[in-house]
Amino acid sequence: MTWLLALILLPLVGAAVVAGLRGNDRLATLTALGFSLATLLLVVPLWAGYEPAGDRMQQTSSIEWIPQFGIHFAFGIDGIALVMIAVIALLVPLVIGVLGVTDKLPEGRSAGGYLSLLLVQQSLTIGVFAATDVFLFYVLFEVMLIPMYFLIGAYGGPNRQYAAVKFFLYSFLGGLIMLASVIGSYVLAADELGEGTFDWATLVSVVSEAPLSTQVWLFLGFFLAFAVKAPLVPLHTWLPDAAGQAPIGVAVVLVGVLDKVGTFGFLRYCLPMFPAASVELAPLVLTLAVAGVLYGSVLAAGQQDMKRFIAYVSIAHFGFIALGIFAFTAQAQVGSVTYMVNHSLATGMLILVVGMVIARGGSSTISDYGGMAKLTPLLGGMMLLAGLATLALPGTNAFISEFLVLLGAFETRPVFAVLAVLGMVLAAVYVLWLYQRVMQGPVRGDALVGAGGGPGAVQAPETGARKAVRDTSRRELAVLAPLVVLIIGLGLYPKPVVDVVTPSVEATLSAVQEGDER
Amino acid sequence: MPMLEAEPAAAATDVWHFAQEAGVTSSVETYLPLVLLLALSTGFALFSVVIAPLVGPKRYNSAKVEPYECGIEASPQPVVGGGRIPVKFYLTGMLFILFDIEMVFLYPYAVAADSIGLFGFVAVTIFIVAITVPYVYEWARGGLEWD
Amino acid sequence: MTPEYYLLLSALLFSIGAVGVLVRRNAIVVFMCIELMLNSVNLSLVTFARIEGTLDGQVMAFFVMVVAAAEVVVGLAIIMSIFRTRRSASIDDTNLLKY
Amino acid sequence: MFGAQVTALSPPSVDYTAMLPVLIVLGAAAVGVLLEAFVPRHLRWSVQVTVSLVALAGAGIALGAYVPGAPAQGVTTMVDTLAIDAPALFLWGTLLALSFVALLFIAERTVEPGGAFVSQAALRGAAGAGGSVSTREPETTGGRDGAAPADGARGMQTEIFPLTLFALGGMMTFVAANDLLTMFIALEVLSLPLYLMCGLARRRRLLSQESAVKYFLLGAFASAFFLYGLALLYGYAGSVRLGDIATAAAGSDRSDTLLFAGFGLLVVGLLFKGSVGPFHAWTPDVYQGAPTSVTGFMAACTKVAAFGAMLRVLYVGFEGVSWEWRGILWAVAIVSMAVGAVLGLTQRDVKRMIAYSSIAHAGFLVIGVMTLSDSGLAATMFYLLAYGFTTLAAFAVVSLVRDADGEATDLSSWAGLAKRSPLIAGVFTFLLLALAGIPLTSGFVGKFVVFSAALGEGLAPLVVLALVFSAVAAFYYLRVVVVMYFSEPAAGGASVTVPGAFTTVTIAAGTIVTLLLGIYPGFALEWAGAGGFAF
Amino acid sequence: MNALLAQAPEEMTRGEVLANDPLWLVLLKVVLLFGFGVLMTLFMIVWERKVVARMQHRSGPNRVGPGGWLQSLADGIKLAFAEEIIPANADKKVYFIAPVISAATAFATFSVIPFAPQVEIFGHTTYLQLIDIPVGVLVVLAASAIGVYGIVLGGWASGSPYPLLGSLRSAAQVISYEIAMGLSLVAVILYAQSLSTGDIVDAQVDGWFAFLLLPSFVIFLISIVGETNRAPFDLPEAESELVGGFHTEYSSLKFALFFLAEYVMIVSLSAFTVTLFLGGYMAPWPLSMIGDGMLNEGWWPFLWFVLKCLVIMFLFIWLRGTLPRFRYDQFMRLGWKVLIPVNLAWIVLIAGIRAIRTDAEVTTNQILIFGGAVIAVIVLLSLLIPEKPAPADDDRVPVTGGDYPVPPLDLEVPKKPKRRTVTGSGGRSSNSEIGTEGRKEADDNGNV
Repeated sequence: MTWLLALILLPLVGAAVVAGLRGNDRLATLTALGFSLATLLLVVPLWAGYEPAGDRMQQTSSIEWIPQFGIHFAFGIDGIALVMIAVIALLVPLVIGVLGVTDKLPEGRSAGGYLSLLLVQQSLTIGVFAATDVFLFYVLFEVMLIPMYFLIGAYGGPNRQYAAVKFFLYSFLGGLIMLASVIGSYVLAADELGEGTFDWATLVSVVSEAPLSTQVWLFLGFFLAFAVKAPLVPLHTWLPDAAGQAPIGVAVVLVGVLDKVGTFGFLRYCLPMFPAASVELAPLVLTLAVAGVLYGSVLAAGQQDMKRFIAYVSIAHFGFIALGIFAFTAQAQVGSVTYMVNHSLATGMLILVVGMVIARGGSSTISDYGGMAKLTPLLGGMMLLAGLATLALPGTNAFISEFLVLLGAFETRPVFAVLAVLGMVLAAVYVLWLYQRVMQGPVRGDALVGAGGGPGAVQAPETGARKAVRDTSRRELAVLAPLVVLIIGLGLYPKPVVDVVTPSVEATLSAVQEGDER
Repeated sequence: MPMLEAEPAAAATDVWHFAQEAGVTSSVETYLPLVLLLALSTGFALFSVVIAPLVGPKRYNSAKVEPYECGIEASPQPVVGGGRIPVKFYLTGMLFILFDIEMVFLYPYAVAADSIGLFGFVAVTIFIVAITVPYVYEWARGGLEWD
Repeated sequence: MTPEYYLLLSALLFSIGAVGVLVRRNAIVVFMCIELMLNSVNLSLVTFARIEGTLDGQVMAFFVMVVAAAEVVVGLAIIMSIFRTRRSASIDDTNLLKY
Repeated sequence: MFGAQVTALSPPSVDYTAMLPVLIVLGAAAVGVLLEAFVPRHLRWSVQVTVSLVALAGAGIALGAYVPGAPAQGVTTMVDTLAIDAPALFLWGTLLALSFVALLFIAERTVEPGGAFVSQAALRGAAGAGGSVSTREPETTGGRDGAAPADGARGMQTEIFPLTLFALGGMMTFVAANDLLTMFIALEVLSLPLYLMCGLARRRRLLSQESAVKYFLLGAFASAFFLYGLALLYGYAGSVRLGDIATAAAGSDRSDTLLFAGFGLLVVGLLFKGSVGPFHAWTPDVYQGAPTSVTGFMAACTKVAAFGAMLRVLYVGFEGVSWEWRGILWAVAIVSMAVGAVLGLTQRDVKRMIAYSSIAHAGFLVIGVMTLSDSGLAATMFYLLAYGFTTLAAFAVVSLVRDADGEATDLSSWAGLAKRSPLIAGVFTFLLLALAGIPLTSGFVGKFVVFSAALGEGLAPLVVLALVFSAVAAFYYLRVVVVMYFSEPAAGGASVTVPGAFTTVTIAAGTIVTLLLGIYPGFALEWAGAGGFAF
Repeated sequence: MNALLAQAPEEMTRGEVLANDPLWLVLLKVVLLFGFGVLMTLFMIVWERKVVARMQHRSGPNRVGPGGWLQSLADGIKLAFAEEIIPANADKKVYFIAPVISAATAFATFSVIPFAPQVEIFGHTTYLQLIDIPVGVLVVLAASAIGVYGIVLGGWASGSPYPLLGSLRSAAQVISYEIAMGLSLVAVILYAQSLSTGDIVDAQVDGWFAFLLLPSFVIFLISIVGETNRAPFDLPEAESELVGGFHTEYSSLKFALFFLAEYVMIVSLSAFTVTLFLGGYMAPWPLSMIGDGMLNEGWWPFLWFVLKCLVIMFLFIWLRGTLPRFRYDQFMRLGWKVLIPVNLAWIVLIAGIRAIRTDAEVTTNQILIFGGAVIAVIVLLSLLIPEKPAPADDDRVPVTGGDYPVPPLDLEVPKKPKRRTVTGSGGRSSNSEIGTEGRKEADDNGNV
């Protein structure tokens, strides 16, 4: 068994164990944390064993599944998948760590169910990144929805039913349309080879030679699914609802990792399999991407809800990633891939911090807060750091990615790049504005200032009693610490990630060029 | 007499074609005398029905057109007046259909019994047993009890 | 003898039955219309058998009669049962199952 | 004049080994009728259940014993009226397996005390096609919804078992019928018991009877269409054997009007049985009104039978003229999927909802049927197997959710069910996901293989539409999940009855098969793809 | 058929000879048949009354015509001039059509009866038979079945309970016994290998089926009595229960038509019996030996045929004169539980025997084993049949055969009201009673 398979299976085992511990929330949390940390540990040998200069796919394994259709349980990773797997492995223990502190489950819900769903989600997500059989990828891609559906629907905010169903239906419809393309590719390959297969490499070699019109149709199928997943305007509307209603930890996983499956899919499937169509339709995609950047930024400004705000900011960032991918330069794509990692870290942290704010104030409405930094200076600092990372300040990890993307995009698509810059600037403004509204100024807002006030409440001169608000606890700090380290560390020294992903990106890009030239 | 124009279609061993070989012929004209007889008797009957009110006396009396019921209201309402036919009679009808079907199949068998031999006998025995099963069921469940 | 006339008659009867099923509201009458349809088929079958010069069609008519009879039995049983509980055989009265 | 010059007829050859499963089932049905007559009332249930299950198992064993040595091309027997070929054998196996499970479900009598069927049915004696109502036992409880039947302790009506077997025998013949007349007879043999079974519910008598009447009238109407189609095809080809029709269609100077009119009418009858829109009118009503176990049986097995027959008719009889009718089936498939998916959205009753789901699924199946390829054949049959088990288990779950008035099928009373009984809610969610076609369930694999076959035959637009409608339909499946998991339990809502062993087995079997076929479908696909039709 | 003709052109079959009849001959036969039916009816009514009267030590009709033989004709004429009363409740159209159906179909049964072999009529050689078709037997069955419609519709259309019950009973009775009758035909057909009445008669050259197939014959006889609603099976007209049965509300010639139909059916079914079982027109045994079959040629057979018919008809009368009426349940039980199973077993038996005889490939042992098994199964089945089903619960409301509740036996009689209302409907009812009585007298004069 490869490290990879162990990585996929371990969370599943953990989920089963945790599910057995229904009655005891504390024990369940500890067990889940243990499993997730073990999973994280497994990433170390995986990463160490990955040779950037080696084969395209490493750690491969393949078991026959449905022989009639040439379907295998085939897994393997390239650099892109590796970093994404590392991210999810990192985020899940953090998310479990804040359970019960930042993240409060609705009444009557036990932690066991939540945690096991989370672990299942982790396993499936790793599987999606690692699958090298297109059918398997599709299966995991769809199944992945189910734990997320329950995580949102059962543990989310007041409007969770609507959000969960909307999330599910969007993704499901996208997935079904992708299914048509998956089958279409299969049929194409079967006609070509005489025997059907879903092996990714084989499909790439066969399908990429298909005529343009065929490619366009099949491309659209994949693209729609991924565009829903990595919400590109106008298929994004589920994300604000889902992220807004989901528990904080789930929102981190959703925005941080799950949505990256979309952009990952662009890189892994859309480009190599349909190079001609990718180039043909690049303007369309770029338009959508830039529209997403601008639209997300503008909408973010109008949000009154912090979680929805983050969702819109993310939409803008996803536009940015897509821009990098479809700019077809190595720089831009490397930027995009690193951006996927960095966005996960930065936005993940932002969500966690916002979650901590909400946990203290009991409201997610921005106007309910004000001057919070006075009460919780440490938390304010964390929020500032997360915000700066989100807007890609130099020195934080996102900067290098954003820089690469823009640099690469300027080479080929200057107009789009310029527009994207505009959007990014806007988003940066709003992120800081958020910080300002929540943390700066005098202490005010219903969430912080109430009539009653707790034992340690300080009398506010203008309104009422301040509520007792504690600063960041040690546990919260422990959760945020790795993120802080990584954000700053990768901002200063991005080489490890860049080195790992570059060969894979170049392989992708050369495949596109070859395909397009044909 | 008109004959069948078509060729005998299949091999003589085919059950379905055997009667063809047997030379069954008939046509509408064959039935003409029967139609005439029916016409005559129907005509006679119609004539009787029509002539009766013309030749008979007419002494209207409201009591005469009442339903015959010894002077009281008819208690089980007749169907025309909104009453119902007792279920029991439907059941008899259903039973009849069951056995009528049996006859429908036994006749052709009987006609052809000699030519299909033992196989036919076995088949028809199975058939009769199959009919007997529901019959026995009816009997055991009291479906054949009248009171 | 023109077989077409028989076929046309059969088609006509079938149509009458079909229309009857669609427009009549009394279950028994609907049922009778269905029987009419079945029997119009018999006419067709026999006519075709005549055209073919084989007896297949007539044999088939036998089977159809059997089926029709079985349908009568089952149908009457069902209609009777509903008739007993409802005192009506109108389809319009059977309206519990609506969405 | 009969009998003159009659040559001796050679008896038709009968391949008894091949036919044994059908013979066992029908024989057991006849035995069941006799048992009904002679076994004392208190023993009937156990005896009938034993006999029926043993018969099904026996038929299964006979089938299993025959399959390894069966000729690859299949055999036709009984003067070519039955074609026992690979698809027929697969469908027989499917039917036997499904009805074994369904029979367990039907036999359940702990969930509804005394069983789900009236013990003094107005339909009683009609079981034996004779129709007897003992007038000495007037029906006092009939028609009063929810009126506790005084004779509840006396057990359920056990005629349901022979009726089920008769229906099953009809279905098995239906899928193996090599000529249209046999098919028609089989159609009736399978339908008539079903009509009766629909009207046997102990509770909600009016609803049940109403569904029986509707099903009967519409069913008979449809079979009349089938029959007229048969007659016209006979007129066209001079034979009702599917092979002969194909030959005639390939090269005949006869009027194509007969061919196409006949084909159209014939297919209408078949589509009706498969509850394919726009011939689905009966489905929601009957599914809702019939006793749930009967609905389960019907939903699973009738679909198998109807589509099995449709496959045979189209593949064997009308493949040559497919360009003429494909367009029509296109429309039919789209209408069916649209009706099932869209109208299902408005349903508040779980049984009706599953009924609409079945209409949508029928649309998908039509796509499979239309492919006219070997892979399409295998795919459609696999789909039937997968769908049958899923829907059967789903109805079994529905039968467990009850309130004071019996089954609580209204969606509102399912609120918060997951809190009260997480296991059942989980199972039902899984089944719904299978119906929606989520991967790792048999529903997904079924859709996948059908759509693969369809894409292979260039039906891409249809497949895309089907996928869109799948997504639409997923909405109403999800709604049930939402109600079960995310809603607060309603006061006085339904609760889950502890299932008896039989229902437990039904649900377990359905769920396990759904999972198994979702995760490891290879073996079933191999069976389904074992060979084509013999003709 | 063509081939058949080519082989033996000189010998035309019965059907072909009949098909060659010129139209005038057909018309003549039709009229004669019709006349035969009417005459026999008129004759039989008087004959019946006379015979029954003799059995009861009365003299019977003796006023009208010589020896009273024109009594029924006079009754008929009287009926024609009687007032016609149409009940207010009646469904007029059906009420009119019902007797027509009844009468017309009764006559149709004559069409396939062979009265005599080849005869010369005005120089034309023909058979004394209207038509000979391959399914002649079915024509008789069909006609008698359709006749039931007349009865049912007549009773239904009268809009009155007694006729309704009478007609329903009649229908139930006729269809019940039609099965027994039809099944006993199977044996005949099996031996004649044909459904054509002519062939059936021909097949009896070597021996009448009445002897060969005695059980069938007996069952057939019983069945036709039930089929024609005759005593002892005259339940549909049971005066003591149903006033007059299905024709209670009929009067005048419509009533006469029902009456006519009933008697025509008796005559035609007698003729049918003769055809099927008693060798048809063939001379009985000692006579057939005379003069090298001389008595089986020309017009002689017609005489034998009529005589045989009269014997059967006498049987009808005899039964009426001697047997009391069955109770309805007894009657149905006889039909369903005795005649039908016995008939089925009998059919299996003779079919088996014939199959053995014709199929030489099977050894006798095998046949015996199989036959024994079948018989054993039947015997076992019949042993298993419980004589009575479990008794019904006592606390249930007793219901009559018609589902109408009847009061319990221990019902307390309500007290009489103090004053009785004078204005009743007594006058009306007595009027109608008189009317009905009068009619009944007309048809049942000799039996009062």
